[in-house]
Amino acid sequence: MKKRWLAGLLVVILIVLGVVGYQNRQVTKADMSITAVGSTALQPLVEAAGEDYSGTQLGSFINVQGGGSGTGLSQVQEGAVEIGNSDVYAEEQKGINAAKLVDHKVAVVGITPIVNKENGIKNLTTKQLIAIFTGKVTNWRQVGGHNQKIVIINRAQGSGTRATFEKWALNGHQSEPAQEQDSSGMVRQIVGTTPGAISYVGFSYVNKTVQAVNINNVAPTDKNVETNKWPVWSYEHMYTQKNANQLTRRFIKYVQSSKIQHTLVRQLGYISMDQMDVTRTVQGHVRKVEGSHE
Amino acid sequence: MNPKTANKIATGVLYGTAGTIVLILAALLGYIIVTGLPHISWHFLTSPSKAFTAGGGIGIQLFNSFYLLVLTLLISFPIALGAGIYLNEYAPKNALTSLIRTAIEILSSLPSVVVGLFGFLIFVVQFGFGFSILSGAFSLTFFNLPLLTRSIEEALAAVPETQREGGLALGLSRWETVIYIILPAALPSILTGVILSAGRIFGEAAALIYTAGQSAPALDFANWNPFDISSPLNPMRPAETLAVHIWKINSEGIMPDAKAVSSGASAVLVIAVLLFNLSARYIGRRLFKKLTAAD
Amino acid sequence: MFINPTSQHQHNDNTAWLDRNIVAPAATAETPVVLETKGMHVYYGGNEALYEGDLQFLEHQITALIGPSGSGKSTFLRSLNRMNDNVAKVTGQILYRGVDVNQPDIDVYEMRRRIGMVFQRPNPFAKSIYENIVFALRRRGMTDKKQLDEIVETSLKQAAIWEEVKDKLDQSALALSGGQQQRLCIARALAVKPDILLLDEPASALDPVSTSQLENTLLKLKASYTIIIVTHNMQQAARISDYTAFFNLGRVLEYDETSRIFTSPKVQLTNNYVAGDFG
Amino acid sequence: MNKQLAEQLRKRSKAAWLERIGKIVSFSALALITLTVFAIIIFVASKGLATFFDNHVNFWNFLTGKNWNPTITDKSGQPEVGALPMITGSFVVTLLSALLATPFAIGTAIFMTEISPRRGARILQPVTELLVGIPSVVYGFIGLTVVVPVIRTIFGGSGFGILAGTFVLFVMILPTVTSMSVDALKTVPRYYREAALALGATRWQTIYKVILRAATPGLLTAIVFGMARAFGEALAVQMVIGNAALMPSSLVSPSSTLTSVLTTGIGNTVMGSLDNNALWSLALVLLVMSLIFNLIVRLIGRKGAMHK
Repeated sequence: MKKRWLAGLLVVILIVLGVVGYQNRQVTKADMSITAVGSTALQPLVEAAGEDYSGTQLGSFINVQGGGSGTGLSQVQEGAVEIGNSDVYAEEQKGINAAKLVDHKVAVVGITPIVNKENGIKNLTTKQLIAIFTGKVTNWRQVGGHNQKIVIINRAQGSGTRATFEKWALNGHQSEPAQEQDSSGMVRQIVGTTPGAISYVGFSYVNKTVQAVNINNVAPTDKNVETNKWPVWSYEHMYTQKNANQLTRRFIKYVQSSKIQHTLVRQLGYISMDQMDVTRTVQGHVRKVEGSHE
Repeated sequence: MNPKTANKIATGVLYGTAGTIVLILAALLGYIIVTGLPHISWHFLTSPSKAFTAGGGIGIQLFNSFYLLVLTLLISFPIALGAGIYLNEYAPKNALTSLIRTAIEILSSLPSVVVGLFGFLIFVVQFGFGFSILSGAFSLTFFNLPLLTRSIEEALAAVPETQREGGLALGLSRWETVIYIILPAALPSILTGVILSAGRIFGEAAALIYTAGQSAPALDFANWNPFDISSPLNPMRPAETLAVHIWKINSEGIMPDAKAVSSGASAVLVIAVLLFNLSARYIGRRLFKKLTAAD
Repeated sequence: MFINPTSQHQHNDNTAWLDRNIVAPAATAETPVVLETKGMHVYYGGNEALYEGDLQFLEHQITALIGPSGSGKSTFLRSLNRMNDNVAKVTGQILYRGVDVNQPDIDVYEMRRRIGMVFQRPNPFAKSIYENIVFALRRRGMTDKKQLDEIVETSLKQAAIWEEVKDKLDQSALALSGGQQQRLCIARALAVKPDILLLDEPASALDPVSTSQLENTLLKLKASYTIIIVTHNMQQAARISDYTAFFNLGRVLEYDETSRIFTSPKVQLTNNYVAGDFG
Repeated sequence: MNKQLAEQLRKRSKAAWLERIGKIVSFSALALITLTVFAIIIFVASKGLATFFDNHVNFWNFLTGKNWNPTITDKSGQPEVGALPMITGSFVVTLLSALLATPFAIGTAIFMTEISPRRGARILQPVTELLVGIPSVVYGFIGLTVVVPVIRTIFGGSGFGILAGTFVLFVMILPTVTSMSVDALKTVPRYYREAALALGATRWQTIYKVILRAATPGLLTAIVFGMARAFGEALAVQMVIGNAALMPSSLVSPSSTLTSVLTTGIGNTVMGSLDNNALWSLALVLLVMSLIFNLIVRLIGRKGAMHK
């Protein structure tokens, strides 16, 4: 009868699924495949690099997922995944024991304030920026723009971009509670369409729908980040456990190699590690790199 | 007011509300399709997506969506069917049954991101399935079960009790009666329930972000060995679905044609759901006719 | 004259009095007792109980159960093949050819096959006419096509519907008229070769023509089956039954040969009822 | 006593065996669902309660506090985890969208059952089912590109806020409420209608005085169900409400709901940390609310049963 046949098929399929699942579970545990989880901002880069890598190293598989920096760090700490992608230093993330993890910086991202084009603003001083985000200034007229109410759009609490912006552009001041969005794309779209809006995104998200703002007359360019004249930038990190397996180590090395750094990293709008003239520690100490520039 | 006038006015208002709903839907559909249709092409439907350059398609995502849907239904339908049968046919009317019903209802109103995170911790991490279609399918099963169970239970309850008596009086067990008489009679409405839930599965994003993942590795459509990682059939590969793709493009997409891809993908999604719906009505009607009317 | 049924009930709350009016039919070797209830009580929910009395049913006879709405005759009938198992508690003995079937170790499915039932509303399955008849047989493992065809024909003939449907066996049963559907349901019940046929107001949803067709069918079936029928229709009971039991307020007030119930009942209430004074 | 017959009747038949198997199989399916449901509930509860037991947040402060900033501790050393803005936001959008959806849903349901069943079945039923099928991402997307700008031009401000959320939710719960209302109206026996019409009542009088009254419990259930849906909806609302953990000052000021804060924040926090636990506490609030909605539905059902 047809129904019995169907039921049989169903059971068979479920069994096959189970077997496949079990089989591949073994594979995952082996050195063949690793998983990187975390920052959605970093995901495209790691994904593209992973595809490249799998192309050259047949049989190895890099599984890249988003989920947020917090998820990435906590999962790599738990050992559930091999690599945790993060926009922030592990030290800055609550609940993470940074001493247990190894930091691999793979790129630098510059962050710039963006405003709606109708605001009539192209430059702000740090003081003005702080006044805006702490709610002391509420109309663009007060900082030299058009008569337009200021609409602040923040990234979500815990977002790396927000942490960087508050630390380096607002000199550590917290933004007052305001609208929050959990992604750069959304922020850009909202700023682009909402009169009076101000927010901040990574350089790669700036396009013609929004106006990037100079701070203290310094333009948000890669060049200025490289010399730290534009201080609002952060590293993109790939964290691993201390005793990472071979594939993990090789893959991270591959991402840090000049091949990826000079192609993918730049194509995706990041600043490559070797372009930087300075380094910065988690505490914020900036040091010049000797002779790093070619 | 004159009752006759009141009647006229009320009828007019009712026509108005009904018309408004139709209008809302027409506007919604029109908007989605008009903004999305220009971006849909054979190339768009079949080629893989691009991370940061223009011209990406949604081929893999589209396949993933369907595959995930099929797997989820394969897992959730038998369970929901069994539970629906038990609840409607066997469950005693007592406090425990109503507690279970309440619990299932509660699950259905939990935001899907919570279900997704639960699925992540259980399937992805605990069971070691990793970010995979299978993890996604199990999580969607959680998400799908309450509604599906409910709709099956309702479909069964709608079949008159006299049909059950007819079976029982012939010396058949309740189980046989349910399986061979009640179920076929309830099939059209069960089918509607399944298709509606299929639409929901197809459009679900939040529960999948942490389980089936947000990346769509290239697939080799010539490779049908389900054990191979690049095979489309492998249930252990990470699989971004169409809805997740739309979500991702809207949130972090840096490709220059993100907006176009997103509206195109939305249109495809809605058209797919539309097709589900229409086919469900068609099949349901056919089945109903076949089962009840004389030709 | 109208007698308040409630007061009657209270006045005569005494079994001995009742038993005098329940005349056990004369069983012979040709017409033995096939079904018999002893001390049967039905409990709904908590305390609400129906005392249904002790009745005997003879082989190849038609027994009619009559009485006003809510008198418990349907409940009694449905308890006989334990269709009430899920909704009510039935105590006492139900002896089917001497075997008490109201016992937990009895296989209700085999018992119900032998004691079939037809309901008030025609309830054909949403399948073809043919499938309606063979469905239960198939479920019991009969697969031989020839054998099935044969049974379909005999049962449809027995139920006097063969001529009407023989050319459209593969059509949906739901397309038949109400009367045809009900006869199909009888044919369906006959297909599993029952011993006893319980009918719960089978004609109440039918028009007069269908009703008389149905009655003729039952009279023919009497030759090979024992039939117990609940009916609201006095004329029907008088026309087709050999024995009649009169139910009121959950108990059997009188049981005797039909002719006696309708011409010279012992109980005044029975007289009132068959005369159409209440009910 | 007939021995052979007794034996035949006592033998366990295939039907009995099948019945037992069927009962076990279907029961295990239900048990499986129940188990997973309780697993999820316990999981959310344990995580959500950790805020109060492990992190020693005052429960009352959580419910009534107006500042949501788990990374910061206030003067008294307590972390700022006031969920009142989100709870308020959730309730306001839910109530408003239900308020808006109810007349439309019931009106349409009446149209479908009483006025034009044919058109109801042919046009409106597919329409409502299609509305269910549109993914919430798409709803959010349209809300963002259409509803928000419209609200901005009409009411000023940024356009994000409770009003935008209400409109999106209105469309999203409309089909649920409508189809359940249709079911409720269909259960009103036909003779009610016939009796009323036979007494000379107009169609509207019949609907208003008889059918709506008779179907009230069912209609209320439909509305509460719609509210439960609205309460738990995340993605679409999150895209249009603005996600500002502020007490809503007006319908067009950015605010937030439990789900929107939960969905936005959960990826950026670390499992087991206070920030994360606080978000799970929000999920727990959602769970409890959903329980309450359910109890309301049950209560209505019981009341309705009593009247019948």
